[in-house]
Amino acid sequence: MVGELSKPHLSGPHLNEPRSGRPILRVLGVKKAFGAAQALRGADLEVLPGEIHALVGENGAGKSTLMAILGGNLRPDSGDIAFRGEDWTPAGPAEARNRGVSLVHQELALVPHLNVESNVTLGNEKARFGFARSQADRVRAALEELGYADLDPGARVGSLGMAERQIVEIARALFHDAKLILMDEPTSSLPARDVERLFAALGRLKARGIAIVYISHFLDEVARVADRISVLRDGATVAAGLPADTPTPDILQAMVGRPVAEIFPPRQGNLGGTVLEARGWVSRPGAAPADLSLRKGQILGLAGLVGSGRSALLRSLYGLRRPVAGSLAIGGEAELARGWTLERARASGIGFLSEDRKDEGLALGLSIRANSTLGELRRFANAAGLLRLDAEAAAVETMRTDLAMRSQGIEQPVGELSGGNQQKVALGRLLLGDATVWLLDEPTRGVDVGAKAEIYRLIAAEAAQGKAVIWAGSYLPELFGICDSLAVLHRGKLSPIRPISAWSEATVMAWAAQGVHA
Amino acid sequence: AGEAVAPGGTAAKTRPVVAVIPKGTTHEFWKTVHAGAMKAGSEEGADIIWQGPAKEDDRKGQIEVVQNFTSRGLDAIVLAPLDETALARPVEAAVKRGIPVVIIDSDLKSKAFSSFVATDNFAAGTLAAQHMAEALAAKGGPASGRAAEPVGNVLVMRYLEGSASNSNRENGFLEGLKKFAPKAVVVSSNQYAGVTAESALKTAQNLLNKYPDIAGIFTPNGPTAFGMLRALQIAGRSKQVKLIGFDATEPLLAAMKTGEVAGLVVQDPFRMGYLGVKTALAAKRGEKVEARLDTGARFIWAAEVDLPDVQALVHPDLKKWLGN
Amino acid sequence: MKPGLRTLAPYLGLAAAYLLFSLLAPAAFHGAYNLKTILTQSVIVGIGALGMTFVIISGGIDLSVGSLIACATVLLARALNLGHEPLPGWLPWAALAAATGCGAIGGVLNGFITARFRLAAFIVTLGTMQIYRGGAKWLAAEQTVTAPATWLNGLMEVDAGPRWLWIAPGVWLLLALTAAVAVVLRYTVFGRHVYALGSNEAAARLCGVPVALRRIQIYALGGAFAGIAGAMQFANLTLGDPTAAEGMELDIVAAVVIGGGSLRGGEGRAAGSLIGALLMAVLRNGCNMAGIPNYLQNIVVGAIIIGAVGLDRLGARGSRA
Amino acid sequence: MKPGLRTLAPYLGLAAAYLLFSLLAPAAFHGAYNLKTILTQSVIVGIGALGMTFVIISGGIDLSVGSLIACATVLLARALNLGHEPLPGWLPWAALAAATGCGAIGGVLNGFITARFRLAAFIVTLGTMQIYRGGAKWLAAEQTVTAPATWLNGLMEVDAGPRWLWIAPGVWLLLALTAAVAVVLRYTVFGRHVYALGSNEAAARLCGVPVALRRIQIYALGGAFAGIAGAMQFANLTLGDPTAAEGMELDIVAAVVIGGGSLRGGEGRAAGSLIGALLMAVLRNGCNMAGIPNYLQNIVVGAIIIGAVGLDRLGARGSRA
Ligand SMILES: Nc1ncnc2c1ncn2[C@@H]1O[C@H](COP(=O)(O)OP(=O)(O)OP(=O)(O)O)[C@@H](O)[C@H]1O
Ligand SMILES: Nc1ncnc2c1ncn2[C@@H]1O[C@H](COP(=O)(O)OP(=O)(O)OP(=O)(O)O)[C@@H](O)[C@H]1O
Ligand SMILES: [Mg+2]
Ligand SMILES: [Mg+2]
Repeated sequence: MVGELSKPHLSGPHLNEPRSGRPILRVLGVKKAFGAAQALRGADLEVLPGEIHALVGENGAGKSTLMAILGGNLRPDSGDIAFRGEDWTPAGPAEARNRGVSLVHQELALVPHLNVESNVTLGNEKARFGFARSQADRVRAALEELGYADLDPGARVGSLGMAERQIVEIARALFHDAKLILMDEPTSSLPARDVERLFAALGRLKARGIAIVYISHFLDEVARVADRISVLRDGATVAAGLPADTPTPDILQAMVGRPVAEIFPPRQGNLGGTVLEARGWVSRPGAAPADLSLRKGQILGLAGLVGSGRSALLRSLYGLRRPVAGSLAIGGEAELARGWTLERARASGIGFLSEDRKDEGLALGLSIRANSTLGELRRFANAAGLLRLDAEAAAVETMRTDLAMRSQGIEQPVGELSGGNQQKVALGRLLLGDATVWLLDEPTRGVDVGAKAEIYRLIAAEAAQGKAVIWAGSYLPELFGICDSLAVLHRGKLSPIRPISAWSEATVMAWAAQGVHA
Repeated sequence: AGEAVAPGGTAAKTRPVVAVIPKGTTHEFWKTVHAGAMKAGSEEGADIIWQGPAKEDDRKGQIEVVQNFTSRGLDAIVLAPLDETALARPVEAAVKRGIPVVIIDSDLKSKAFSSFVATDNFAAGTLAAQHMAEALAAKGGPASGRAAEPVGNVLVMRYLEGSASNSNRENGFLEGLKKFAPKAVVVSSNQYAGVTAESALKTAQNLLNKYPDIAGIFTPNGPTAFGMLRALQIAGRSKQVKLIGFDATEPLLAAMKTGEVAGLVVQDPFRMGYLGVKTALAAKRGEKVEARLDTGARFIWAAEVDLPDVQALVHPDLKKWLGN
Repeated sequence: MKPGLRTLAPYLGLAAAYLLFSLLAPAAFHGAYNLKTILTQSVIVGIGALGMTFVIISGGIDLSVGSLIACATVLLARALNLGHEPLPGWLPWAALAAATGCGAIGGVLNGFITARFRLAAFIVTLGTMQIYRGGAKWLAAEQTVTAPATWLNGLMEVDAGPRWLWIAPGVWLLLALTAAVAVVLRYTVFGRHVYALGSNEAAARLCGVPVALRRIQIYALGGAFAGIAGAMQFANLTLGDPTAAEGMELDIVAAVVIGGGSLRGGEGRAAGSLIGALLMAVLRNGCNMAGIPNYLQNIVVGAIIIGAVGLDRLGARGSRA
Repeated sequence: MKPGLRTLAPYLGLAAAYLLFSLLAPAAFHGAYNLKTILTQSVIVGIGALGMTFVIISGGIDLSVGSLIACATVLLARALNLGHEPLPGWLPWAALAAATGCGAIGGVLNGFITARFRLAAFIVTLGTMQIYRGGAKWLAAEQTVTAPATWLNGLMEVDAGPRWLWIAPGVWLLLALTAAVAVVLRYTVFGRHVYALGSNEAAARLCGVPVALRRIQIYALGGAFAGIAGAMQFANLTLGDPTAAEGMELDIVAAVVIGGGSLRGGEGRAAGSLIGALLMAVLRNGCNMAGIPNYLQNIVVGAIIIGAVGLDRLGARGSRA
């Protein structure tokens, strides 16, 4: 339901307060093309000092491209940009930052081998005779300001978690005295608790009069933190500076260009026989033994905080990591955890979608075709072992149309697609395969609302045809909307599986946080 | 330096063109061969093309150079083969295409070539052994009257696995030593110095550290001898050990003057180049040529280095023939 | 990335080099006999480069090929020495198989260490390069190994075979192998896996590609091609040479890269690698023909290596900032 | 990754090799004089490796160092020949500066091509390796170049200097340079940028690190160190040799990697590279001392290269499974 999505699932104070004054940033009619692809065809944006301005739009609408232009990474083909009343044509990201505009990247721009302090000061070190002078105090001050006083400036960034890395990036902006911070999907890989801390940090920034452009696919978040909202569609601004309390359906309509009625497809609850049954399954050292069973046609949600072991559970079921103990029965045949390998899992009809699209999910340099059939090449090989390229192309083409993938044909390298479309390629791989059990790890990460609806519909349809699905996710409204049963992990301890109707957001959060029923 | 004279050109049609292919282009020995070849060329009115393998000491590279000149269709080829077997077929292919080939410096296992112009390496090695025996005797006993029995530890540092000319010298030396100095002890003869003077230096240093008591050392060519010389100098033992080297390179001659090199076996590279080209052109004209021409090897003691005939041998007038 | 220009670059480079030397070198340069000579001279590097193409597409590198080539020449010579005159007819074939097998075994070891301990291929094969070189010297008892004459010696003769053969048998072999590699890369499951491994190993593993096995197969294949190249080197030298092909690994890698292979993995073509090897043979031949001194040859070869790879960069500027 | 074990690995390897040869080789092996010899023999590779440390940490590689070393020896010899006897006192210094400068200029070219055209360092320096080798031959007129004797000749003598010097001046230089590199890497802005470039170049660029300039500086530094190594090479042989140090680039890279450098960039230590160079010198010396035949030396060196890098992998198993 639309209503469900717009209902804020996070508690806390509203940050929205009306702001006024002369705009700090004014963007007018910006255009940008990549070869034949017109990424921006007239983007406008007006940001006031001290406001949080949300920028929303479908995958591929051009949000990241616009940010890259503002941050000095790309140069626009045409259009006017003014920052603090002056023409804005930074020569590069360094100049942009020195003049007060900092970009917090969707793909974080951090140097894992160096420590926090070096990362924050990178490119702006203070030196005497070439020797770097410690600026730990200023770095610590910036971290404190963001509510992360506990983060050690001497810690190696490679050893930090996602949330802390995000904070390091923002601290870098603060360190450089930014007047405008551009944040590209800062929460897409953060768990709820860290989102809260981030919002608190945003509140502090705002109080200092710093303006923030905030990109997110979570409209409820947007409603909570943003003062105003602009909507991009197909590279053009279709709604500029809507007030924060614009009803969600209106925003959705602006984004998609048509009214979005139903997001979650109706689910009918006729389940088949058990296809997968795990007993005493310990996916990683220290986790409690878990019992798990999955039936034909079932979509089982898996909730939990970050590090609770959802990925570890799915990965061990898929044979990607060696489980510690337990036994697994698939189609009646029992296997001990020790001998469970990826090859067996695949042979038993298990398919897997990784949460890490870039590093593990897709081969970005290869074409859509090569990526989507990689797991099932034997299906397209003849007796002599040669590939039937025509049959393959036809299958991939069908899949592409089914998923409404935006690309220039099936030979385009996946790396050139927008995030959401990349996710569709990863899903398409499962569609082309013949797995009967799907293990999905955050399948809608970074996917826009319209595409999300597509994915919900698609997976529900597959389940209706007898697939069994485990869906690990962090976004509760989504789990409530799509799953018919749910289990929650707390530090490797799995709750009993219950029908979705037996859970509420409160009971889920309680188990996730404490490992007990409230 | 090693450059062609008027390649191609229409006017060159009448002048015969001879390719001279050394083993490498960066040693004085080969420069002297080049000079000899140029002298013969100017006497005969022929153009000389001087071209070595792209990588020094690379058999395949040298085969390709021979093939390329065969393909170009020259009047004659003078070749110092890097390998006695490997170069046989390319030479035969050249002869088959009507290009006479003269082999210089090192032998080739083939009957196709017209003549072999070189030092007898085994004999040269034996020559070195004979003088090593004298040096050891002089060292051990009274300098005058009947020489004392040649005794002491002798070291042979070899050059490179599979180099025929050098292993002939090494083996000639080892055989000769058995004959001339049966009491001398060869402490090591299984270590290879490698192609460069640098690798020879390292191996030599390590060997010297292992054997503190050595009376005589034989090394089979210029770079190897020089690496050994440097190692002796660095260890401060250059005056205690009788070093006998091979080939008259500048640094070795200089060390003879200071007495750090006891003696050298000197070949006559100038004559090799000269006779090589002369013979090749004679073969081209269809004249009968000798199958084997020995250019001779001479042993020079350190004290003899300034003699005029020695100077003429080791310092031929390169400038005159090579320019610059 | 503009696949068009990147694919064309090596062909353009080859054409340019050929034209250049047609002007510089004497007329004999573009005679049929010299063409055959150039083709013959590209066989060893070419066959090595075909094997290396698999390795480089899969994101690896194999510095040990030069040593494996040396091993193969020595083993082949040793094998031929096992028979007594008159040599049985199967012996040359067995020796050929031994050379290829020896390369393949060396490759298996490379692949095994790389895959099993997840070490950088550069460093593993830098190590095995020394080890195999030592092995070749040991096999050869630190000597070159002569062998009785067989038809193997004729494989690399510019025009030894019957008239209808037109070019050396080794050149035909090179062409056949190029076609085979092109087919394997494009039309087989294995070929797809090679590209997938090079583009994103983790993703390949996730899709059920048996990563370790494939790596071993890929290096084995690379080694087997080195073995065949070694057999050609033997035919060239007619002896087993433990110091053969020192430094040739770099020529071979250069041929693949000139031909469009990317050291980051995921890119490479069989035909490209062939062209790369040809380009280098043309350069060397042309320099000899034109009487260009050694030092200039070095400089020209170096410039071409950089130029061929740089060419396509000038076209496709500033991709994803 | 366990930094502890990775940092210790080269030291353990060195200790193990030393112990091994103390058993195998004659007593002379662990005498003071032989120790000094080993130290002296590690100077050239060691200095080259220090420069290479910058390059490898920054995610690059420089295959042209061997050729640059050759260039430097030749240029130094040529420079010394410019003076007339008695040589002016400043001439050796000027010659030294010329050698270093010549290396640095070669490095600048490497860095410029790599950074400007965004080409893989492997392929660029594979090309310049040929170009500089050609340059060295040209400078030397394809000859070794003798030079008048100066104090430079004493730099690599095991105990030529005054007694208080104890070891060869070249060894002191190596140690001083190691300390200097360690300080630069750890305490300077430049050092941080070197790590940043190798760890995540895109991030460094976004943060305003002048990436292209830094690359050029890094390769220039690598080249300058090669130039100094060339001067030491000259001191060793007392002549300029255009064929010097062929293949040494691989030894130098091996030293850095044995010492903890990662070819993926972001990792490497000055002291580690020094230890790597020492380890290789110990191996060579020990093998010679123990009378181990050449082929076994090759095999041992190869095994050690793989072993040193493999050691830490055995400790830190299965990261992301
Ligand atoms: N370097 C590039 N080359 C070619 N096309 C590009 C490039 N960068 C972006 N595009 C295209 O431009 C369009 C806009 O991409 P952009 O990344 O700005 O979308 P987005 O709104 O950030 O989407 P998402 O929500 O998925 O992150 C897409 O169609 C994308 O494929
Ligand atoms: N007890 C533990 N043993 C081993 N690894 C652990 C443990 N606790 C956390 N981790 C590590 O924490 C990280 C997150 O764990 P995992 O991916 O299983 O959690 P998740 O619930 O899926 O989190 P996410 O929301 O990021 O998907 C993993 O890298 C995991 O290896
Ligand atoms: Mg985006
Ligand atoms: Mg997870």
